[in-house]
Amino acid sequence: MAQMNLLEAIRQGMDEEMEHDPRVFITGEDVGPRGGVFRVTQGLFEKYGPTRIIDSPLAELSIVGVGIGAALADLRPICEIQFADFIHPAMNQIMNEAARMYYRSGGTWTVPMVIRAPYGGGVGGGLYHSQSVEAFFAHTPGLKVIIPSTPYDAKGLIKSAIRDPNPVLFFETKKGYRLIKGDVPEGEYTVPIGEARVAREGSDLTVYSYGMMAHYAMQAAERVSQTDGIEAEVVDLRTLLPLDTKTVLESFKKTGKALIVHEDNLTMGFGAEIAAILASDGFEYMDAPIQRLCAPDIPGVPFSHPMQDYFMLNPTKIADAIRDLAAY
Amino acid sequence: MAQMNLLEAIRQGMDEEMEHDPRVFITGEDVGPRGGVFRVTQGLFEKYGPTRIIDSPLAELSIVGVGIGAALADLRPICEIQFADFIHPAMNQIMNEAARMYYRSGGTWTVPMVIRAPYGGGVGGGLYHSQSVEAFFAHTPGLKVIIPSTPYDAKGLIKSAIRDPNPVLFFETKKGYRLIKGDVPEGEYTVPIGEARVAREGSDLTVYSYGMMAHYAMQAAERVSQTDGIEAEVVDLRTLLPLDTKTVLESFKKTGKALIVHEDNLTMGFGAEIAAILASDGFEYMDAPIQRLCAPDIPGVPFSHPMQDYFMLNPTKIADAIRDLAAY
Amino acid sequence: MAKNTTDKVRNGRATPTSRPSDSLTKDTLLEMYWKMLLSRRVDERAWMIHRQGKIVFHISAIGQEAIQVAAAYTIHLGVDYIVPYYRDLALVLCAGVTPEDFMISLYGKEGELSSLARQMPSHFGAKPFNIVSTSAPVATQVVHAAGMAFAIKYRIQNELQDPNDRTQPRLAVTSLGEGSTSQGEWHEAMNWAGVHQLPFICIVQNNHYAISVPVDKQMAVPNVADRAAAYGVEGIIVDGNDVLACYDVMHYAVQKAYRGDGPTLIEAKTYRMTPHSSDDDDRTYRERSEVDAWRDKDPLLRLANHLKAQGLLTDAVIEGYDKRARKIVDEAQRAAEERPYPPGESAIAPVYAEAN
Amino acid sequence: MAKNTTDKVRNGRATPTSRPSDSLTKDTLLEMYWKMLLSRRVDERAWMIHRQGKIVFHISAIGQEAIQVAAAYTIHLGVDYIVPYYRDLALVLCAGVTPEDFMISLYGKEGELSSLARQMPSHFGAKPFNIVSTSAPVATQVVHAAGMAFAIKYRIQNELQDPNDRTQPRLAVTSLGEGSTSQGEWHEAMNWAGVHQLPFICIVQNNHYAISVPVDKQMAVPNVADRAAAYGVEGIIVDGNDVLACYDVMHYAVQKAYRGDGPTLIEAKTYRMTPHSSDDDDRTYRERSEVDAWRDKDPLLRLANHLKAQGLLTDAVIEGYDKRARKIVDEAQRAAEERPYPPGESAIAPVYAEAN
Ligand SMILES: Cc1ncc(C[n+]2csc(CCOP(=O)(O)OP(=O)(O)O)c2C)c(N)n1
Ligand SMILES: Cc1ncc(C[n+]2csc(CCOP(=O)(O)OP(=O)(O)O)c2C)c(N)n1
Ligand SMILES: [Mg+2]
Ligand SMILES: [Mg+2]
Repeated sequence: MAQMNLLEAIRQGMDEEMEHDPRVFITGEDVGPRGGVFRVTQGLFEKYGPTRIIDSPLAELSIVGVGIGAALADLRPICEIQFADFIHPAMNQIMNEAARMYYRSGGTWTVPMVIRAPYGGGVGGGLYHSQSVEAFFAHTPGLKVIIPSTPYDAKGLIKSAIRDPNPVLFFETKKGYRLIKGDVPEGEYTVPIGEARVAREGSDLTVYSYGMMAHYAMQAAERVSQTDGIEAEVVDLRTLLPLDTKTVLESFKKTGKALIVHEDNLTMGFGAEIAAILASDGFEYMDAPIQRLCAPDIPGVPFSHPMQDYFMLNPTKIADAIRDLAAY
Repeated sequence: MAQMNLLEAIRQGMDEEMEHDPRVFITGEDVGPRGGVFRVTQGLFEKYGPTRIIDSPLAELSIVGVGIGAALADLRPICEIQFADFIHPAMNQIMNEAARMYYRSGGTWTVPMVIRAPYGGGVGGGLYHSQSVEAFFAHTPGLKVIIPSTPYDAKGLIKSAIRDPNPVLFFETKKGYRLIKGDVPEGEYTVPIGEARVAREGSDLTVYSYGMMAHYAMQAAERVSQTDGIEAEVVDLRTLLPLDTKTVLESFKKTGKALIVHEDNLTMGFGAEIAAILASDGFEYMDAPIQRLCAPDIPGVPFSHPMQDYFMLNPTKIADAIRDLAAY
Repeated sequence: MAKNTTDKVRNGRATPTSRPSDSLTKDTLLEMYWKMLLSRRVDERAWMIHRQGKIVFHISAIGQEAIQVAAAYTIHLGVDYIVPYYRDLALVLCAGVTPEDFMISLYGKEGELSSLARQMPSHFGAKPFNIVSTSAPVATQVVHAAGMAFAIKYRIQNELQDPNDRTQPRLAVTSLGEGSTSQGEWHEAMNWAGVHQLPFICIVQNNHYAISVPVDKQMAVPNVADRAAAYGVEGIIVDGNDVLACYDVMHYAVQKAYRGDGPTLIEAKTYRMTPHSSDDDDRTYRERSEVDAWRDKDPLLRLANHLKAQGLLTDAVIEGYDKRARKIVDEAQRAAEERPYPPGESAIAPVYAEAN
Repeated sequence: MAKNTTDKVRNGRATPTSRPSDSLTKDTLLEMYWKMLLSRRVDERAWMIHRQGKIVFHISAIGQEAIQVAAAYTIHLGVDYIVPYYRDLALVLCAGVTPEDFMISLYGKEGELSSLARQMPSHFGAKPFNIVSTSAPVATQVVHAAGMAFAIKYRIQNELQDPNDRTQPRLAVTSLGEGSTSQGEWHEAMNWAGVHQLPFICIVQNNHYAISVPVDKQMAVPNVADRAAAYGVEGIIVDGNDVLACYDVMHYAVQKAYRGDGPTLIEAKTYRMTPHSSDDDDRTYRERSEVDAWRDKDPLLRLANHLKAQGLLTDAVIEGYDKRARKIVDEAQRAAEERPYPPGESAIAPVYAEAN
């Protein structure tokens, strides 16, 4: 098995799907000769040429809207949004069109497309190169929302996303692109959409997370295990929509305590939904207040690094929150 | 005191503010001679003329974006989006620009504007004339989000919104425009933004709601009081962002049981945030699972009336949920 | 690099000397007339049953049938992609939707063709005829049409489709109102069509109003076609109430698309002879005299007069057509009325497609 | 109704016989040269300290200073609304931002002018000079500029402002790159400017690339100015590396706006002499020969040569300027470096303005 980073795993997954299905193509800003600003598509232009790796105009709504049209016409577009922060111009196409097409056409027209975007902070990107936008899409029935936290899952999930007959939002932690490394099998395998992963077993409490924060949550869990003997279960949600409520609840039944961690801001972040589900369906198992450890409710990650550090979560902050909750 | 409907109350509030401040103007599609497709601006064109009541091009992002520019230049725009369903093209301007301007400019540039939009179902509008979109904006720090449920509040809150130095989303239940009537004092008064209202006192449980559903919740509460002797407290949130967590929690401390009702779909609807707050800060008062009674997670209100009726909440469904929760 | 064709904007007919419409047979001409008439009668009935309180909403194609029927008679129906807007009743009726289908959508009855009655009427769509499902936010469909045209070019370039295979879609045609060209969506779609020189036809049905807003509050140019040059797209203006002129320009644009010679914008100048929809009252924003003046230019009347002048049509034949139309519409209405509503629970249908 | 001015597109100078720039005094010309030079030196230093690992990000104006300085010298600085984009370093330095302010933003130090160091560098903004806060999503600012221009017209029409009061803003000027005109935002902003004939100037700095994407993948027309006609806006092309030609067209557009004669789009053809930003490697997408060829057209050199030819500038004076610039930049850098970072907690600042 090859060791690779998150970015390479995503690239390999796309590459395999492009080899296997000539209908799969990639469009977006600078995805061609430039290989994407993060180099996720590097080498694909050389391999597949300008008819399948298409530099788009600087225009997100049409990157997505053209992708929808192509998907309606039975292609399999992968649309790259350069930063999640720039997905907003495409929200009309994503929410009103892609998400609603299947239901509104009585199940006749489908939109098999993937929209990829790097998300998240901690890279000096300030308010507009650090956003987490998953919550908006997780509120939109008809979409699927995926955020992988390991190279293995990233490759397996991007492949599932490309094959899925529905519009899939695929958010990639840019901070983790090169930082997160792991084993990735050569060749064909997929990871199913809609299944959370118990990344670490534990009995004292459950940490729910995804993306970069799931990675940090694992580090924090290991740390408190060593320092305090607290055994935190870590659930990596992987898919936010549709959510794997079964795994979410099963873990809670076991631990009775929940810490939900995301780098998106608190209010109406995805943690709210997890908390709401636990507070209704997990009521009888609740041993402590449901805790959310999230970014503050300010309009973005500040640029200057002390403020950025203050804003961002990290393994230490998560470990502290685990200790507090364990002590409840 | 005059009896008027919700629509007239909003119009009167805008009219008074326009009289009192020459910087206030209205723009949007068909707001001029046509008086708006719902007639909310009827008569204002005749009174203030084409320099203050401005028919815009059919283009929501620029209705909002031009409004932002005008607000930056110290005017007080009221931007009408014809249906909340059509606000999506403007999401980039609202979320990335209006919401973030104050913080990103170190508190120097302000965006004193109001974006009004009719929302909600039950009027035969199908998927695209029935949407509830408040959850998206409630996740966006820097915005204020208001949904009044009575004519009194509507007038008082639209006036506060126009005077507020921040961007305010003001959602109006189109179903309630003419249906909801109430007393409205002549002349000057305001209702503060950020304060929920205990619409009905009760001790058995709390119903949290807003807009049309708050109106229905009141009817349901009266009904179960008469039929079952259940005394439900009804909290009309009025402002979703910033949320009046104090009032939300105080009621819960009293009743220990919460039913959250909105016509937006369940997953990641605003009810999730209320539930999450109760499940953390209200943990020790919890006497029952936190209940959410919301629309199903499908991409919109279906057109055909049996399906619409099935989809929509009403006082009967709310009353049933109240009984179930009271019996827990 | 695309050509800038502002100066080529055509008024009326594409090729004044020999016109494609010259070779239309009598049968075809009468069929086109029949389609326009049928659409009109279906549409009028919708207004009537709305007034009777039997349905809650109708939005009309009356006055705009000519360009729609012309489009239908120039493309490969059922094969080429059609991405319509809410006024395209005549177009979709040509493409395979039946009056009964439409009536069922007005009543929101079970099994409704476009959406199983989930959508409001006139949100057209029919997968079997390659008519894409329509939403309400204006201009979004133009981007889809660009994407579908892109898919055609993609398949040809990547050798997934033979460019001359007539069983495959060879163009995407879409329409929208002039007001909707103010949307950023339209700009971006046109730009893609231009940059990639796609087999794409954008029909702008310029009826001079966006609900109440007249075109001069919408844009600072006299013609939408003037905007096409900004995208390297050819823009053509046509009298949208002259079905033969419409046929000529559509024929030109379609053949051009089939040849791989790029996109066309066709601005059909026309008029909405009814209020915007059954919810509208157009007396608040337009003079009756203006409406009356346009009544004289009614495309249906005009074609009738033309065909009569050519000796191809008589009042007796028209009467026969009207009778036939009435029968069809009566039956359609009856069938729709007799049909059950979908059960309430059917609202809860799959939101996601299953992999197959 | 606005005029359609495709045919009026100007190449180079607005009025070939008598040029506004002819009446620029020696002092002003030297000042303009100085501003371009200072911006260049500040910019070069930014690249240097980035290479030294002292800062994490820089995005450059190098090569594009001419149109920016021309804009600054034709509008009423500090009063008219400036709605810049991230390459407008030379413009904002003219408008009141100091090299030290900019250096502080590069380092993200306490009290940073535009955002208190919350935003990345080059996200300009300065309320005291009426420079609007810049975000990153491209083209959004063009809509704001249209709104600010609309506010001017509104105040005049509603008698809240005397049109001749020079203490009040009389126009809004904005800029963006050519690639950003692909956005729907730009379309809608231009349309408002056209429909309302606003005192609005949109400067398109066409440097031929949007990061790696060349202009012919961005649009199917050779000039962005060709797109202006679609909005009833006058479009003017100018050699963006010739500061005097830029001055002429800007002067024309500004005076026109002041007179209430409507909006102008100015396309300044120029070149980005550096990679897109410090994160970019432009060798993946453009030939070195192309970059080198544009180096000969460097606007700073060109102005120097022109002024020397006119006998207004000598190498000695240039050397003096350079020395002065170096000192200013050194001091700015030192001041920025010595300044503390904002405390982490200052991230948590008010999100809402208080009523006053
Ligand atoms: C994005 C969006 N905004 C607003 C509306 C409401 N609306 C429906 S039709 C219409 C006017 C459309 O005018 P035009 O494009 O000229 O088409 P016409 O109806 O005249 O054929 C408006 C404003 C909408 N459907 N979508
Ligand atoms: C909406 C949006 N999408 C993508 C980006 C990322 N991005 C930043 S600059 C840029 C290229 C801009 O090109 P152009 O408009 O020509 O301006 P230039 O940088 O060449 O001056 C891109 C794609 C962005 N900032 N905003
Ligand atoms: Mg129209
Ligand atoms: Mg550029």
